[in-house]
Amino acid sequence: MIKVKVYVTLKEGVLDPQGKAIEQALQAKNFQGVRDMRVGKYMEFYLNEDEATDHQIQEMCEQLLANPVIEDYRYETEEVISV
Amino acid sequence: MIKVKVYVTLKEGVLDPQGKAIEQALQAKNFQGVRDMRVGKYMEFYLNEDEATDHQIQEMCEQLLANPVIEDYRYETEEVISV
Amino acid sequence: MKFAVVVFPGSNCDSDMFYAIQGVLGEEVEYVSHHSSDLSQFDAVLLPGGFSYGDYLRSGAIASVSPIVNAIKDFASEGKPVLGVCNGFQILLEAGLLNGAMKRNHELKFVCDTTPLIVEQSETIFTSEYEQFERIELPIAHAEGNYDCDDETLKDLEAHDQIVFRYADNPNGSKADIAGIVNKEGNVLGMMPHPERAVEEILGTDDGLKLFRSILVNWRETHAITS
Amino acid sequence: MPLLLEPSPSEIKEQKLYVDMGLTDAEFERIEQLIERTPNYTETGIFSVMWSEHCSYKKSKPLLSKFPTQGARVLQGPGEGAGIIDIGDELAVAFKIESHNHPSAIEPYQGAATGVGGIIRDVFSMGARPVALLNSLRFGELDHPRTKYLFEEVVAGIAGYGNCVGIPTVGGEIQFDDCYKGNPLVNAMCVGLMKHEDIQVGQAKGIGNTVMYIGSATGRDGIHGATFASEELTDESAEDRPAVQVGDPFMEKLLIEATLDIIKSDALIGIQDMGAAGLTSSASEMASKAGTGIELNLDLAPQRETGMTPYEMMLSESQERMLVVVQQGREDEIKEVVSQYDLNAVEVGQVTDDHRFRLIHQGDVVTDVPVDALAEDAPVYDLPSEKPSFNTNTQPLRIEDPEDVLIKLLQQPTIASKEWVYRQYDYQVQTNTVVQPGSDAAIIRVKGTDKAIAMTTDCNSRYLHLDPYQGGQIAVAEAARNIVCSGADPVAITDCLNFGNPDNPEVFWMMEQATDGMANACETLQTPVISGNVSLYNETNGQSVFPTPVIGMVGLIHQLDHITTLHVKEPGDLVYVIGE
Ligand SMILES: Nc1ncnc2c1ncn2[C@@H]1O[C@H](COP(=O)(O)OP(=O)(O)O)[C@@H](O)[C@H]1O
Repeated sequence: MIKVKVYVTLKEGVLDPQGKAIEQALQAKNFQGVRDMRVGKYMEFYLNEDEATDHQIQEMCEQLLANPVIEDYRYETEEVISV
Repeated sequence: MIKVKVYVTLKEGVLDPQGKAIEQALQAKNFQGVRDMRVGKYMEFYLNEDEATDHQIQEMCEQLLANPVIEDYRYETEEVISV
Repeated sequence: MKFAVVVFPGSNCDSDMFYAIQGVLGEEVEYVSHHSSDLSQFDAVLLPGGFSYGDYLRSGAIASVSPIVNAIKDFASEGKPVLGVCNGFQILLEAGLLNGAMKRNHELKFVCDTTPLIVEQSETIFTSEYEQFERIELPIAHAEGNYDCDDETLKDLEAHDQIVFRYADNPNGSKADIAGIVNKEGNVLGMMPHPERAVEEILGTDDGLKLFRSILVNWRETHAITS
Repeated sequence: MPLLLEPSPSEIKEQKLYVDMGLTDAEFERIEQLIERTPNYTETGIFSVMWSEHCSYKKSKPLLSKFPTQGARVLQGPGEGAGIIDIGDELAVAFKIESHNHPSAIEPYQGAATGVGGIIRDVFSMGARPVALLNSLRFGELDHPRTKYLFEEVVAGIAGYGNCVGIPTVGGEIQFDDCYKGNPLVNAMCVGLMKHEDIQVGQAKGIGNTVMYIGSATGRDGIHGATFASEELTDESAEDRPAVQVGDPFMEKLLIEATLDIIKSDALIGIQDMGAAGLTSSASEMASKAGTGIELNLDLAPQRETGMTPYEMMLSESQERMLVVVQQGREDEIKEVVSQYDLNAVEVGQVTDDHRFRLIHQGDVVTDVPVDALAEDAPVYDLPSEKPSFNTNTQPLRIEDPEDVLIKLLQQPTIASKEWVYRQYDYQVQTNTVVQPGSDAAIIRVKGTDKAIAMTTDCNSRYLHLDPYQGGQIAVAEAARNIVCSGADPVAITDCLNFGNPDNPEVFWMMEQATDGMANACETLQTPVISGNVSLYNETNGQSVFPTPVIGMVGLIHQLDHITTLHVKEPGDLVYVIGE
């Protein structure tokens, strides 16, 4: 089994209203130093060894997990014994 | 500057309708092997060195960034030269 | 009786709530800003629906850490009525005034409709004007109304008769069909359906009016005794 | 310094860099004459957006002038953010429809969401509280996966934005046809309610008055969106898009409340939202309309990103921004009101008497051109038109098994129930919706009166494809029937002219015919056109959409008990057919 972790973030320069609102809320709660908060998605799932090729994972990200018009993605894989 | 990365995931045992929907969508797109998809949040932000204590970051997570009733969180920090 | 309608940035059912109290129930009502920290002049506090802080992060999360929430906690601890509707319910959960959490609707879409509900508890200060197990219809409009809690909490809610409204036809995947719960003391009610949208026949249903009447009747009764 | 990297005026001219920005040789020459020199890079960019079809209507103006725009109830006709009609009791209704077709084709969720955001700003910047949203959508056939994706995301984007700002989405229409496959249409309409005394105009009057900026900071979003809207989509469009605009409905909600609060102040002189061509169009139009000039110091404008050039700032289409003109010396009053909504009002310039549009950046004058040259002097074209040569292949209809055909028709996505869509829209918020989606027209009551407003969007583009003149008439007539059936008097319309490339004489001929037909129907039904929008170049790889002039009509119900709903009421009731 391969565990895949995908991180999807907004492209640089794309407005992140969520990040801004959370940053301001933290600042108001006395965490004044917080800066440049950006919010993204984190996904994890499992694949069989033979399916976990870079090509396959990239296809998944580009077709569904990330929106290439406004988002970037990266991923990590990790072998796990069983689930 | 410290760059903080926070990962928020649903607790084990909490149903994840979004993960399930994405898993099914991937399966329908010919990625049949996908299993146990879980969707969470990924946040990154910057702090000054003196504010980036574990205590501070845990407080942020527990007070706002994660909902302890249904979510777990973990975080990483990383020193960066400047932003 | 004097009601407070708490306004958070992004609240959008605040004026509907205000109108239901002033225009239909005919009672006194005032808006209170999230900046405020004083609710002492009010007899009941209403947290309206909407998208406080855009519902960014999680519905109700950012609002639950604003200054007014401490005042709401104090107000509730005095046993006075607090009603959270929709986003107001989400805020009460995030603030820990009620147990559990909201997840996205099981279909992952916003749902707007008028839906049948069962009044599971007619012996609360919010529902005494309803019959026990009365079937009513109230509007719903939310994307995160899928109530969740662990099994222990659910048992506890049931054991203490805290489940006040259940969906007759679950629209969002909510655990045990829960549409509204009250705290153990019985003075803090959170519900996803919108009673304030159901106060006049012309809007399709006035089944929500009894909820506000209940608050009023109970307040009058206690104040007739004590004063 | 990024500025140094910008091409010089002579490079722009010699290498014809203006062509990529959408200007023709003749237009560039005309600009040189108007400003009496060769424009620099920023100026060329500014002219290119202001002279784009989207902002100048240079190719559609002659057609729009045929529409009747006057009427006993018209308080404000076309030309401002939205048109306004009188509904008595010192109350008025403002409304307008607008397209966001091309952005929605590239990024459907955000494209649709920001389309809704933009039309809402057009309405509340007139001083009206937005009370209803409608839309009109066109997609390809649903059996195509990309179409499904576009459809789901557009609906989600409309819902996401409208629900969050707390304006009920009460109606609309959807048509599926192959001709929209590559170029969906996303038109959004907003209706607002106001007191007569609150009517605002977008004018920069009073020399020395202060120009202030409210709302989101400016980023590099959607640079050149207006030009983009005035070009055909090609396969490369996805790549050559600069950063897409992302909507922030939470910010919009704060802006609505802040704006409706500052209009009560007599320190406020004028107000306009920053829509297409953002800061450029709002500032130059406000000054041009008032017969004044305007000077902006770009260093003062709130910026989300570092190192932005004047070109980028002026062409940015960052959302949720407003420009207001405030009486000199009373800026603090406005700031104070705005700060109650956790927003800032920032001084960015002033009204001048020299009829010029001047921009300062880091101490330099980076733009100095006559303001009318930008806002008024775009060329107007009389385009050639030619009746299409194609033979609309009509066949007599022969139905053998009516029951079977009926069932098949009812299964057509275009005809089937749209509940899947409107269930995602909060159509009840504000507690005025007395007739919900699913009827002929939606109805919003007016609290405090016995009146109500009926509204609908309609257009059957297949009729226009077959006969654009009659099709144009039919679109108006259908809207009027929907309004009448709900118990209302039709009062006025707004329209969104969605067509292909007007430089194609056959397309232009259809535009002429359709607008003639619409104008004729509007005259006959006495429903003047009080606002509207034009969206051209709706083609993909040379394939044009059907002519689709969407009509948004508003009607007045004088007494609540006149409201008529669509559903059958009692068994045994008789059924009549009225008309031919
Ligand atoms: N995009 C939409 N948004 C909101 N409501 C819609 C939309 N499309 C259709 N509806 C609603 O569904 C109902 C039926 O629409 P439609 O099939 O177009 O009927 P009609 O032929 O009467 O215009 C109308 O009440 C309309 O308001």
